[in-house]
Amino acid sequence: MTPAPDRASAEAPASGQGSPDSPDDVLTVRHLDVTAGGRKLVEDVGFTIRAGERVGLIGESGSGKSLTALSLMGLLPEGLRASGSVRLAGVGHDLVGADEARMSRVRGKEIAMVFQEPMTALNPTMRVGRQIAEVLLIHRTRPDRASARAAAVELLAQVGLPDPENAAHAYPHQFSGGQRQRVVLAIALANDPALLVCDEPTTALDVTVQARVLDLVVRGVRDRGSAMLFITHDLAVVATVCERVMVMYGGRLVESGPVREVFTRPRHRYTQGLIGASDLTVVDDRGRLATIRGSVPPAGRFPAGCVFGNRCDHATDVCATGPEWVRTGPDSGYACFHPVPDGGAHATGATPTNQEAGRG
Amino acid sequence: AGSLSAGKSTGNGLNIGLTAEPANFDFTRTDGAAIPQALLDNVYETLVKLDQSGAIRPDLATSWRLSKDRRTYTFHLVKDARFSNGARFTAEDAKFSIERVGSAWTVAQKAQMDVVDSVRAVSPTELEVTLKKPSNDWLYRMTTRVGAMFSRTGVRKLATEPVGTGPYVVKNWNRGDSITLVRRDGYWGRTPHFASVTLKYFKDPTAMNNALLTGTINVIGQMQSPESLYRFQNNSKYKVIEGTTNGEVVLSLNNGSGPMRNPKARQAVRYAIDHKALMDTCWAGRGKLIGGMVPPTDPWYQNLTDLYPYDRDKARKLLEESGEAGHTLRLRIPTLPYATACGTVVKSQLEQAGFKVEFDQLEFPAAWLTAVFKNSDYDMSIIGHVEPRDMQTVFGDKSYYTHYDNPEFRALLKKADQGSREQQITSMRAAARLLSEDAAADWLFLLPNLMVADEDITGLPVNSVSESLDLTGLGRS
Amino acid sequence: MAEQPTGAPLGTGPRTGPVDAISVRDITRVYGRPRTSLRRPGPPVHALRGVGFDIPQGQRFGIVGESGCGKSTLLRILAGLDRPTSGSVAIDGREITGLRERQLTFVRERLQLVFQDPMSSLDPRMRVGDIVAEPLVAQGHGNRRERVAELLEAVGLRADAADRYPHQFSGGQRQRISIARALAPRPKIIVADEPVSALDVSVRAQVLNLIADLVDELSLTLVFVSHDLSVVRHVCDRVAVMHAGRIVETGPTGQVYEDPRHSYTRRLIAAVPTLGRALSGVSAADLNRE
Amino acid sequence: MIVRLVQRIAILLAGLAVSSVLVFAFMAVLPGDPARVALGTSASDSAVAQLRQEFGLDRPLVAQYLSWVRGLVTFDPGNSYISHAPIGPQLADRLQVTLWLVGTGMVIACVLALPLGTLMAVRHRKPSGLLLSALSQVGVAVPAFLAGILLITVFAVGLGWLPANGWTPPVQDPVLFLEQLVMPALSLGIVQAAVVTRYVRSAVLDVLREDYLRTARAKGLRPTRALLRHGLRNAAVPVVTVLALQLATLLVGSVVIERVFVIPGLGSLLLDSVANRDLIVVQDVVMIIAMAVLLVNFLVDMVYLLIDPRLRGGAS
Amino acid sequence: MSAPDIEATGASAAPAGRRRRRPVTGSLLVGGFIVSAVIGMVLLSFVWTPHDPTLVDPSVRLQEPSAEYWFGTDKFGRDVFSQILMGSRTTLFVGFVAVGVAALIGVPLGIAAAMAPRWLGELLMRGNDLLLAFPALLLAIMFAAVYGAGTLVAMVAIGIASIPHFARLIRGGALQVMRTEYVIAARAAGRGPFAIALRHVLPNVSGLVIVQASVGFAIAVLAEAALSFLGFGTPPPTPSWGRMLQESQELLSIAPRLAVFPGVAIAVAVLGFNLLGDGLRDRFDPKLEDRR
Ligand SMILES: Nc1ncnc2c1ncn2[C@@H]1O[C@H](COP(=O)(O)OP(=O)(O)OP(=O)(O)O)[C@@H](O)[C@H]1O
Ligand SMILES: Nc1ncnc2c1ncn2[C@@H]1O[C@H](COP(=O)(O)OP(=O)(O)OP(=O)(O)O)[C@@H](O)[C@H]1O
Ligand SMILES: [Mg+2]
Ligand SMILES: [Mg+2]
Repeated sequence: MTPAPDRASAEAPASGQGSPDSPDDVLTVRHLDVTAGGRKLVEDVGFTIRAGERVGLIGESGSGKSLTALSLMGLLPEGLRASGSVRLAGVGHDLVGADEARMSRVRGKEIAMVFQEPMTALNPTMRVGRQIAEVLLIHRTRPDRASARAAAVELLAQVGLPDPENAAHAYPHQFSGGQRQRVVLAIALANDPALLVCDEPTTALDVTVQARVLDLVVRGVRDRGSAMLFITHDLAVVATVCERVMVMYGGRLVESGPVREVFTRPRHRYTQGLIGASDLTVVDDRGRLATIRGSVPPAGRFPAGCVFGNRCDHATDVCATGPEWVRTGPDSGYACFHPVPDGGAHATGATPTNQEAGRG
Repeated sequence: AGSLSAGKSTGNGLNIGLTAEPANFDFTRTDGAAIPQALLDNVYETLVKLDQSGAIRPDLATSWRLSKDRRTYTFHLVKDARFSNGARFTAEDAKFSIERVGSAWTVAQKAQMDVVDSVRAVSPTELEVTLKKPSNDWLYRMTTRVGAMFSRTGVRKLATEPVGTGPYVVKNWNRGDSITLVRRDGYWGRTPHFASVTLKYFKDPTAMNNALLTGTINVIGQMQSPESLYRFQNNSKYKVIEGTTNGEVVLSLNNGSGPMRNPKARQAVRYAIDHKALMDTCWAGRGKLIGGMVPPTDPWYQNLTDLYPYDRDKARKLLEESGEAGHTLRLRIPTLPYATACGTVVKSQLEQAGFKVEFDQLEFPAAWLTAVFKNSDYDMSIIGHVEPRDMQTVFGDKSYYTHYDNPEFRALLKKADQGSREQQITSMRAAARLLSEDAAADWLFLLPNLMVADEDITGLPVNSVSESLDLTGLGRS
Repeated sequence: MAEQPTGAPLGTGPRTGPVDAISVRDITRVYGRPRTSLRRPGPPVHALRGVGFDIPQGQRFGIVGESGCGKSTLLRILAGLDRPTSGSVAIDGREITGLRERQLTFVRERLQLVFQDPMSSLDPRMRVGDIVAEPLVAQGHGNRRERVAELLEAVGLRADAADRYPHQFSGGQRQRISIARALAPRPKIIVADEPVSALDVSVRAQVLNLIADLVDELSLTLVFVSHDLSVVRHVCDRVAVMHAGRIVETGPTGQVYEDPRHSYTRRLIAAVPTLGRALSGVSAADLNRE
Repeated sequence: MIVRLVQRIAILLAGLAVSSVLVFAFMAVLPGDPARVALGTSASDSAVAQLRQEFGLDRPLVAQYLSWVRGLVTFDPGNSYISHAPIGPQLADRLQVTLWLVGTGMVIACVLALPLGTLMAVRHRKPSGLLLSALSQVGVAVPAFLAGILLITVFAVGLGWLPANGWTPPVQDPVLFLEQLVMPALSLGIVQAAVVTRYVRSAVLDVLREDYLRTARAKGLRPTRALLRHGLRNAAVPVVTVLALQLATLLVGSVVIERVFVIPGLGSLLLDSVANRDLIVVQDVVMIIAMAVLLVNFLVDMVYLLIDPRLRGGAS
Repeated sequence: MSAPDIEATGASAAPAGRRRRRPVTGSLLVGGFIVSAVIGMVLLSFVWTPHDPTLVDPSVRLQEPSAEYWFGTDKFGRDVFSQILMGSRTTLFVGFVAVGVAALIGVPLGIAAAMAPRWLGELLMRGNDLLLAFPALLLAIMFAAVYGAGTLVAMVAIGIASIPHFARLIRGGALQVMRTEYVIAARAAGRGPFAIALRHVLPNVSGLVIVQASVGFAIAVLAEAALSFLGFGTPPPTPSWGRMLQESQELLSIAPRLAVFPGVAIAVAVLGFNLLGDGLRDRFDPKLEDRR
């Protein structure tokens, strides 16, 4: 983890959207909104990822993780619109609102993505070797077909497919799910991207296969010095893979910080509930697991103000207004009026002035 | 409308549009009007032939003589006629042809030769035919298909390779589309104008009109959609010919069973129909109202339309009296343009006179022949009887589908056949009147001979009196 | 696999009751495959190869294993929805293999299923009330409305949920409906196929609590299938580990978890990421290391 | 792959066998005695009986069936009851005509439909896509014969650019052949294009929603290129299916166009033969159509194998 | 009226794109409107037509449109507007018969083929595919030859020819339904195959049935027009749009309106059913479609 310069600044109105770009920042996201019609599905998300850093994004289903990832790629489904700013180091323009021509030069080269469903992410009618070689040829990182092919075989070997020569000749349906996910990973890593986005790459896989794929992902980005945004709903996975974690709920970032800090001393009540519910070893005296009451509302039905307000045991009237982002460290912070008390290491609660600014 | 050179037969060719395509070329074993229409007079010739006025004229026979007892005909034949297979035409061939009708033919018309007792080739050019009894009709029938002259060596493949003495031979048959006839060398008679004639067949009347309008054909042989004549009538590029035919459109009634056995009910039908209006609506007013089974081109024609003038009230009353008002009449119509159109009007008019009519359509020919013709499973139908002089056929035999059974009528026909010419004419008149009075059927109208042709085509017959479309007289001015 | 003989029942603990709730003897299940070569018939799939175990009344029995190892096939056979190629199954001491559909009514009354996918396990065109009442209707029980209301209440839903359609409920609520349906005919055995795998953690905890409560209250026998060892560990007394159609290890949950004897079990347990281990520095590479 | 081929051939042969029995059985119950129709109105019963014997209609049905099948298999279906001409060459001629017509129509349809359908899918939310969509909807709703009548009225009768109807074999007069082919082929083609366009559109729309297309774009392919390189081949399966079905329908469906344009094709042969009760010809035409359809289905199955590697391995 | 936590999980609690009801689309609206209009015409024709549509009146033949005769008269002096109204009956009748035959046989066949053992299902579908070898028009012509030309006969033939399309589609959908866990649950609950077919499979493929039915309607209307054109359709004097079109041909250049009215009526009706089908397809889950 690279030491971060001081990010506290008045121009960070919410969600800890940090300071101006530092030379180390690979990705800077500010005030990212995703809207469908009039509904905000993702609201005011901001974060930075530094070179070589592995950042996790967790949250329950429907919290907006995938939409966040897709807006980085400029691949939002039809009917959804992103606004705000997404800047990638070495790319001269904002990724939000860039036209297809510009985005296509960035995708697959500077920023690559591994999708959740390995069974459908590959073209069923094209040999996998060609599918890998294609990404090299598109960005002209290999001069000709032959060398691209050779590179493809090399990549297949790197992601640990046995007999890469023959594998390059096979069609996707001839592979198992884990093997396919490795092919997808090979495509994503082919051009040594500055940023790799993984959207639940192992959710559909068995644990042993998951372990293998996670290992490959981590090694792949580490070898290339790439940064990674890793999306999952599995807290254990993110703790295993990432250094830093951001917690998302109802389309907003509710907490972020180093993995150890967030998972051992969560501040946001939602993070706390999530950790409690996922720990199956801890039960109360009646043998019951800790739960968060209620369930995730559908998009657009989150309460105004604090999105977690309707499920939070600590909610009060003040939670009907949007909580201010509270910075607790260079990379950490939360948005909650009633955070979990934390040995007083950081200031709790938000000042009234911050609240004013937050509503701007 | 522009015309294309493409379809226009250049030089000495002619394209004629017709409706019904022959099923094959063998009219000795295959029924229907289409084969003689194409072949008779063009490919096959007869000893004698009808002219436009209906008179019998020489053809392969230069002259003939009838014996005193009116039973023996002696024909003198042309000398230099040859068949298209090269064989010379002699009296032996004529004898062969006449005798073959009885032995090899299967179609209904073969009965017309039953009256022949014996045939003798006196010399190569002289033929003697002896009848069992005197018959006026026989010589007339010799002008039709049964009189066609075949080669003794050319009857093996009649269905596909006709051999005759006529000026044309069949060059090509593009089934489903056209038959091409070409003029042959060495024809004994006058050489026809057109070196080749293509008979093109159209199921759809509109398509035929379009073909003429765009120059694909030069002549519409039978106009099936008189309503569209306006497209040609005021156009100097086309000539329209309108005459009469032998085709009586008959509203046939089942005299044998069902409500139409009742003469009053039949009369009611005849009164109920407004023939003028009917012809106006369904055949654009073209045609002729005749009121009987005899077309104007026959010597014993008389106008019988005033026997049953249109009178709806009278029809209603007669229907009441007949006691058949409660019955539903099954009007079974073949799928033919004129029949469908007339059926629509007939149904409407009959219903207005208080009849109950159930209309249904039978596919022509197969279904109609089976249901109506063979099984007599009908009360009324509409069909054009296009054979020449067919009163005897249609009404002279009680087992025929009309099931008209009147001894008096049959006696008159017999008298006509055997008597002198005057007797023939008076008896036929009497028979036709009797038939009409009896309301054995209703005669809707006589199909017109409607032809449309390029303006420069000459020699088109005004009236269609024979079974053939005689191409020999056609020319171009 | 060499470490465990196959075919023999693996349950070795003392029997708790006179009759086992479920007793499985050496079942195999072979699926035919379409042929791909002219000479040889298609390769058969051996989904189960000699599986056997006994589940005493009241036990919570877990089955873990990876995708395709035959768990669902096994459950279908237990429920009398599929027939083993060989071997036998007895429910409450009554043999069910070889019985006709009509003779299986006692299985239908005694054993019910809960499924993984809260989306596809409820007919979208049926009202919740009808869904829950379906086993009652099929088995000809009366007094349905009251029973449905009672059941809905038991799984923590309001009685008026009966008039709504499944799509109007969240995943966790749907899983509750599924459980209510399973409980309708008052079964003694509940067989659950990955009932919480598709749920978010927060909801998962709610549903697991519910299942645990109901099993206790109604003293049910529970067969619980999952690919997630920690869930099984939380829910079950005993666990069987399946691999490639065989049971490779079985024993009390804690013991199997703490002291796995079969190499596959060890690999499986090692590969599971947990928050605790991760925070103590276990990396992805470590998970992958056998 | 081989297994699949053998399977398909077996299915094809079984299909042909069953269809031949069906066709024959159907013909056997057709009312209207061919001999009577041939002999016409008042032929004597003995003449009819004699002709029946000549046609072999008095033999047991099984014998008739077998000799018919033998004729088909040896490509010598014998002579027609009615025209007495050999049926084989006639069928060949008619089939050729219909294949020209239907083939050209299909080509026109594909040339129009493939790009238009793709465009409609890509722009399915833009006005241009909606407009095309609406046009294709209207196109589907117009009966082909109406299109034909309109074309004739305008281009033949009105402007005189093309012959109104008729048919000339290409060897006889290639120019006239083309002139006469244009309008009927267009009438079939345009209406078919409308139908096919809709299927292309929905196939491409389906493909556009596929994950692998998103992967392709994530690689850096522009949307159009991604669709061309990864989408079209996958969209081809449903489109090929529909083309095959349409081809089958058109073999008979073109009978209406044949009527409008006076073209001696297979369809009009069928109509004529039904009307004449030329049973053996009817039987043969129906069988040829059934064979053509089964054959096309067989070929389509083979095309699937080419398009989709997943199908090659037997089961997946 | 209900618990808040249930209320809160409204219609779109389902994951996006899975079983979300889509909004009413333009096609659905327009298609629905046109189809209702056709039905309205049929109902109207039972109580009122301006004139007797089969009454031949030579005195008013070929009248131009007027207050008396809104669409003019044909060559028999029959009122064209009345015929169009009455003709809508044929159109609807045609659709009902064809779709009815196809659905009544095709749907149970498809469901049976999906629920039967694999080999039997395959056999049923092979037999079903064989029907494809006899295209609609071919069957109609053959049926007309046997049973005589008539609307009913023709449409039964069209219906039979449409069976394979129904059966295939429904089987695809039913196979998917059979794979769902609620079917397994129903079996475990003790439901017999018949009850499952009726209570689970049929309701869940009903969307497909409705879509296919509306498309089948359109096909039937077009087929009736084509058959009428060939003379195998509705026999006169029963008014039918197809036959009106055919009859109008000879007068095409002096009375084009005789072709325009029925032509437009056919096109609009077909359009309506197609649009309705499209709209319904959008509303029902399109992914249920079987891809061979
Ligand atoms: N195309 C779309 N149109 C409308 N709403 C959408 C669309 N895609 C997603 N949503 C909604 O946006 C919200 C966030 O979706 P997103 O896919 O980002 O969630 P997620 O956190 O990735 O969840 P999961 O863990 O299930 O993948 C969800 O409530 C979803 O219903
Ligand atoms: N109907 C079937 N026909 C052929 N093979 C089948 C069938 N059902 C299951 N199989 C095969 O049997 C094996 C076991 O399948 P099963 O569904 O029991 O696995 P599982 O352990 O439940 O997997 P998962 O966790 O993915 O549900 C698999 O290899 C599967 O492919
Ligand atoms: Mg997601
Ligand atoms: Mg399973």
